[in-house]
Amino acid sequence: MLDARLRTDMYAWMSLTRAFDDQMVAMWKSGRGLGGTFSQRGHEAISVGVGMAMGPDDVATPMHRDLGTYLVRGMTPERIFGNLLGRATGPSQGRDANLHGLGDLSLGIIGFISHIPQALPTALGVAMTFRHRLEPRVAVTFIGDGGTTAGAFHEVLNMAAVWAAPLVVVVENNQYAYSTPLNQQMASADIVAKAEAHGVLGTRVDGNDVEAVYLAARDSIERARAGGGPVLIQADTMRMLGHAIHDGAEYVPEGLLADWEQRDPLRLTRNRLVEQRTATPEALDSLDRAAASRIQQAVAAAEAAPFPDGDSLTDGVYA
Amino acid sequence: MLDARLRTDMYAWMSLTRAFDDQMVAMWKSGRGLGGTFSQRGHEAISVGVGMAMGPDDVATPMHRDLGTYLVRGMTPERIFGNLLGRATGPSQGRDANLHGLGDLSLGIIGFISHIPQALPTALGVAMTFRHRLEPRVAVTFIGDGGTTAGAFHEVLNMAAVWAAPLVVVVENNQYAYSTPLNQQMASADIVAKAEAHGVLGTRVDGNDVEAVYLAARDSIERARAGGGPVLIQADTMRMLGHAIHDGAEYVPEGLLADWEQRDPLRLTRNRLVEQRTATPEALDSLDRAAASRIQQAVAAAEAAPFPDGDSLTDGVYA
Amino acid sequence: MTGNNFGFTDAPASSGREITYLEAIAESIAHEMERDPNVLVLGEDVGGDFGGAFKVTKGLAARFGDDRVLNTPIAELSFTGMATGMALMGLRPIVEMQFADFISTAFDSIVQFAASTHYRWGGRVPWVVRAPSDGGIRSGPYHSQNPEAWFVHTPGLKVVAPATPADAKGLLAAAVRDDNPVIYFEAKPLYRSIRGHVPDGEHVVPLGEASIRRTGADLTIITYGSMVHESMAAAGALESDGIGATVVDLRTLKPLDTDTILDAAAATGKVIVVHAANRLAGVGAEVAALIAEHAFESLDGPVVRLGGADTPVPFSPPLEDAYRPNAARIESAARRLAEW
Amino acid sequence: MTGNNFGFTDAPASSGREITYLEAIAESIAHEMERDPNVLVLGEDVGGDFGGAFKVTKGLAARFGDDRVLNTPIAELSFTGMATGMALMGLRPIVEMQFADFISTAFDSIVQFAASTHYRWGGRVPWVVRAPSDGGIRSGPYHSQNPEAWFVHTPGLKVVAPATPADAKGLLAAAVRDDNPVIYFEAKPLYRSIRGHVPDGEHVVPLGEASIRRTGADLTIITYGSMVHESMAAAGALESDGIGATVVDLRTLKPLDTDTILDAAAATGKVIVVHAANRLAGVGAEVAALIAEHAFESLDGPVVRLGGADTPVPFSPPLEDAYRPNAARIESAARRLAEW
Ligand SMILES: Cc1ncc(C[n+]2csc(CCOP(=O)(O)OP(=O)(O)O)c2C)c(N)n1
Ligand SMILES: Cc1ncc(C[n+]2csc(CCOP(=O)(O)OP(=O)(O)O)c2C)c(N)n1
Ligand SMILES: [Mg+2]
Ligand SMILES: [Mg+2]
Repeated sequence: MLDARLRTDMYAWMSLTRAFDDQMVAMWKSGRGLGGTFSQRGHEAISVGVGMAMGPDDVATPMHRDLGTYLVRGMTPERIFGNLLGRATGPSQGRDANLHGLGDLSLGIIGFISHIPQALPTALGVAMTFRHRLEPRVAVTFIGDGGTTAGAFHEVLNMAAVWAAPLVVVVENNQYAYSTPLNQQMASADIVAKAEAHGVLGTRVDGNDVEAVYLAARDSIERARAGGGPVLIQADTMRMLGHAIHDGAEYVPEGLLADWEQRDPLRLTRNRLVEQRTATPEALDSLDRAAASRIQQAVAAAEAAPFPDGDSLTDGVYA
Repeated sequence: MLDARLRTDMYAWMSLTRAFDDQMVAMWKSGRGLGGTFSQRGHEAISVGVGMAMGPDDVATPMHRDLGTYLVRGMTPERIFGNLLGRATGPSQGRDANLHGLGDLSLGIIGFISHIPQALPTALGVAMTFRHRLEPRVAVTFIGDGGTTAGAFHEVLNMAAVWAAPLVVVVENNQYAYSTPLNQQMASADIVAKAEAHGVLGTRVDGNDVEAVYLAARDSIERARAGGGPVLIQADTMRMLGHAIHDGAEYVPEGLLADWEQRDPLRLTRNRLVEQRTATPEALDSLDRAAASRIQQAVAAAEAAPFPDGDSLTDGVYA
Repeated sequence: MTGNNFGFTDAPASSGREITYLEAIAESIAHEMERDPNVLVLGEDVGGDFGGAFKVTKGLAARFGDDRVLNTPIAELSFTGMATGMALMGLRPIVEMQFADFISTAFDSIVQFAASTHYRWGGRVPWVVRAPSDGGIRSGPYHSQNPEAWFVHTPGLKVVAPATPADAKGLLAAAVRDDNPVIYFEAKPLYRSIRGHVPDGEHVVPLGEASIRRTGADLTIITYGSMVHESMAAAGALESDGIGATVVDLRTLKPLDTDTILDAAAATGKVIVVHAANRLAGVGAEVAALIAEHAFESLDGPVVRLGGADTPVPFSPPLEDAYRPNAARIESAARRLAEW
Repeated sequence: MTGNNFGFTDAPASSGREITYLEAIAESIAHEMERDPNVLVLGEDVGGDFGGAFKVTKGLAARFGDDRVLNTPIAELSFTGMATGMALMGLRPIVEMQFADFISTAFDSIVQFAASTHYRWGGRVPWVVRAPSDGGIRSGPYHSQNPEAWFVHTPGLKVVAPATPADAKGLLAAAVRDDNPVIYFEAKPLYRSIRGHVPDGEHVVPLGEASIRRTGADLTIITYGSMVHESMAAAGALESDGIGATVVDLRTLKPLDTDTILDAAAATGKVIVVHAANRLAGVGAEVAALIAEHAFESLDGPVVRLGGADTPVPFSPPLEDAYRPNAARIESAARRLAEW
């Protein structure tokens, strides 16, 4: 069994991710936001589990539901809220929107690009750089079920296999791409088989079980690090709120949500930690409270932060 | 066993294809050509076998090594040489080059587009039109081994599977994409497995055996026609000359070519027809002579045909 | 026209109802689907009860069947190519890009294949790609783009960009009926902010004809899309100071209505070209260059261009506001030019 | 300079050897790889003994190892995106498009990601995409394109188009060393037809600086790439009739050297802009529009543009010859303008 401290940490990061999301959703619903944003609910175990399995020198290209990965890798909630609110203090300095453009190479994070799935080729390039330099580092990239129907997903798996690139691809299968259910996206939801057809090792994991995700990610990353070539992890979960903040997701059957709600990643982890006496409910409650207050503090700081100056419009187009 | 007449016809079309190719290669090597062109040697069994398996109302999107398909579907050698030589009498009227732009919808042929593998989405659209109109017709598309590493190959297989489109995809695996051997293109050359991972039925066939190709194509087309959904046929062969006319293909090991030469599609068919007493060597020789003179006649006509007028430059940009 | 209304109408008030720009698009699609069984709609999330990211296609699946309102996977390159195959077979697909920004994903299939097919061998490609474009609504670099210049430069395409509900309806009808690939740029900021009189039933605005939205003797503002409204506002403000401005709404960007452009330029001798897209090598450069070559003798001042900055479209309000032309900037450029 | 030689040199004859345009590119790549271990080459068929469709990279794999000369599968979108990932990590990839025509396949990865990354969050993308472009050699619509305008319009990119061997070497060196994504358009028709003096060893031509190839008092021809040579030939012919022409070779198309453009326009008051790419909404439109706005007062005649027709590049000789500007057409346009 994994170290107790590590397991409690996983809960703590998930709690912070959830607290961020709850706060963000509430703010945006009440008009305190700017533009749109994407709820993270349902993806906490994946983004935190993978984020924690990565080494400090590994590099991630997270997607729009990987808030946990940003947080685990050290991007502060202040900065992320700063980005969401268009402030000069966000990693994009107000230039990019919501969870896009949260790049910070000093944290090993490449900012998200909207065009699906452009993050994958980028991650392959990162991995190939490590291979080229003989550095024991791994690139970890994230993609939705919807992203796997875009051609670049296959182009990248194929090239990664040819070159045995140290690349781990995490597929966050949350049953929907916007309003489109899995069965309208693909005839076969066995994405592991698609990876294997390219010669990429594939493994499937319960995306709501943070420990399972962590273990799958850790093993995959270590394999890639050791020169074993690329791995794809299919992590199944459910997108619990709409596609984006404006989306009521009326197209999702209520029963489906109710079923998945039973398997909420935070609840699952909490129950397990308590059952296995790794943590008391009180200790976990106190983590939740700490997370909530951390987020309050971040929002306050972000809301107090300045907007960028219009005069800076053309700065930074070129390096 | 297939009808004797049909089997002899296959030889005849392959012989015509070979005669065309020999003539074309000789002309271009001696400076009697215009621009570049692509040798067909090694692909005769595939292009002819598939072409003959198609029904009159089916539609093909051939690639640059499918001369046999054009011929079988009724595009005259005069017109094709006209295209190659930039004459007003080619299907593109001198606008498109070599084997590009040989489109004629009255023959069920969509002109080739260079950008790999753009023919596939087009063929999917053709297939979806047939499905939409409940017409018992099939779209047949062709792609090289190299084309399978481009993302659209997968996008199309995936969508074709979702919609059970009446689409047959013929993969002409000739071991090379230009100078790049198969093992530098992909870690797994089992393209059937890639199709199956998308939920597309796949089958593999000896691409130098015209009867085997014909049977695989016939069965696949009938299955698709009957509403059984898309099928991929992997036909293995060898590109016997260079990638294009200017390419000496020094990068291909000589032994490899010598091995495949033993399995030359025309020789294979001739030997079989003679062994099985379906045709005499003399009868086949006379087919070869007829093919050669047919091609001579076509070249003469094409060389006598006019170039387009420069004043027509901007005609036909819009329908 | 009410709402963000600058006092101009497309259609006599008697001939239709006041509806939004978005409603006009939706109505036109439905009308074309009703009229011609070959017309169908495809794209991400367009089907079912959902009806697309902006709900433009809402209700169509129930009305015309799932077979004519096809939800696609995320694969712009291939589903646009699929539309080309359908069009070659005689269907008339209307393809929705979820945002115009994603049209670059389908680029090959548009600029290389659809655009060139008729020239290369005579195949007709009667499709329409609908591209919800433009910014000003805090959507950031990936949901605010105006990429029309890429397509105007590409031989074989047609490009339209309606500014009013009536044109939105009429240009879409013309685009669907045209036998060539047409890219139809919708201005997202106008979707619900603009209402206008739109004729009931059949309404077709021919491709290739600009519209003169108002006339004035002192200078000409040539524009399209959302900037038509900013230009009209600017023209109104100028008028109160005695500066008369003609406003030309290009409506079709390819083929350009060069006659109207050159006549309007010659009539006033002073021209401002405005669009929301990046000014640098934008469509306005072509318009300005046309004038500089073919109306040179009539020019009484420099041909001024206003457009987006040469940056990605930024998200934060102070940046996006600095990025984008608006009525005030058009007005001040016009005052400077008028004094020339 | 010999071969297709119009009597101008880049470098003093003493300072180098005469080599072809293609050799100059190859030499520059090797020089940069020698100088900086972060420079590597990737693309279809670039590796091994083969060395690419045009043999530009021939010999590099043997010299620098397969690890620095990477053969890719046919997947422009993703291998260009891969280059962006590499560049973000500090490598300096040089990506070869087999033909410039296929750059549209990589479009998303260039215009959406590589181009915007620095602006969006500060990541540096120091790559070069080499794009063998241009026609006139009977290669048809898919192997003759000049797609530079798409990229000049896109914020965040740099675009260069050398016309001479010395510039081919020097601009490639500058492009590799630049911290931004640079698209380097090679003119295929110049590969082996043009020879010129090229400095040995280190030779860098700064990005953003046009070159005045000759001066004359009567008119200015602004051009780039293969059309520099046609323009020089035209200028030579004009001179024998007493018409003096300045020829400006832009060299860098983004960022444009506006000072040189405007100064040259102002000096002669008459300007012709020429390129092989489709004239409509091409780079020449931007140049003409710049002049019409910022050099208006100096103009003594219309700003004339010559460029490709608004058609795909046709294959057959009579059509391609009608499509393409050449020295004779430049000369006759210049005569008309001179008489204005
Ligand atoms: C190329 C492209 N097309 C369309 C979109 C618009 N879009 C944004 S997210 C999304 C759905 C993505 O689904 P999935 O990959 O399953 O991720 P999820 O949102 O479910 O986490 C779409 C269609 C896009 N970002 N990129
Ligand atoms: C998108 C794209 N990139 C590059 C090319 C240039 N090209 C033409 S054919 C070819 C090799 C194709 O290999 P394959 O698909 O195996 O077909 P083959 O020529 O072997 O029959 C290449 C790289 C192209 N046509 N399209
Ligand atoms: Mg999803
Ligand atoms: Mg091949």
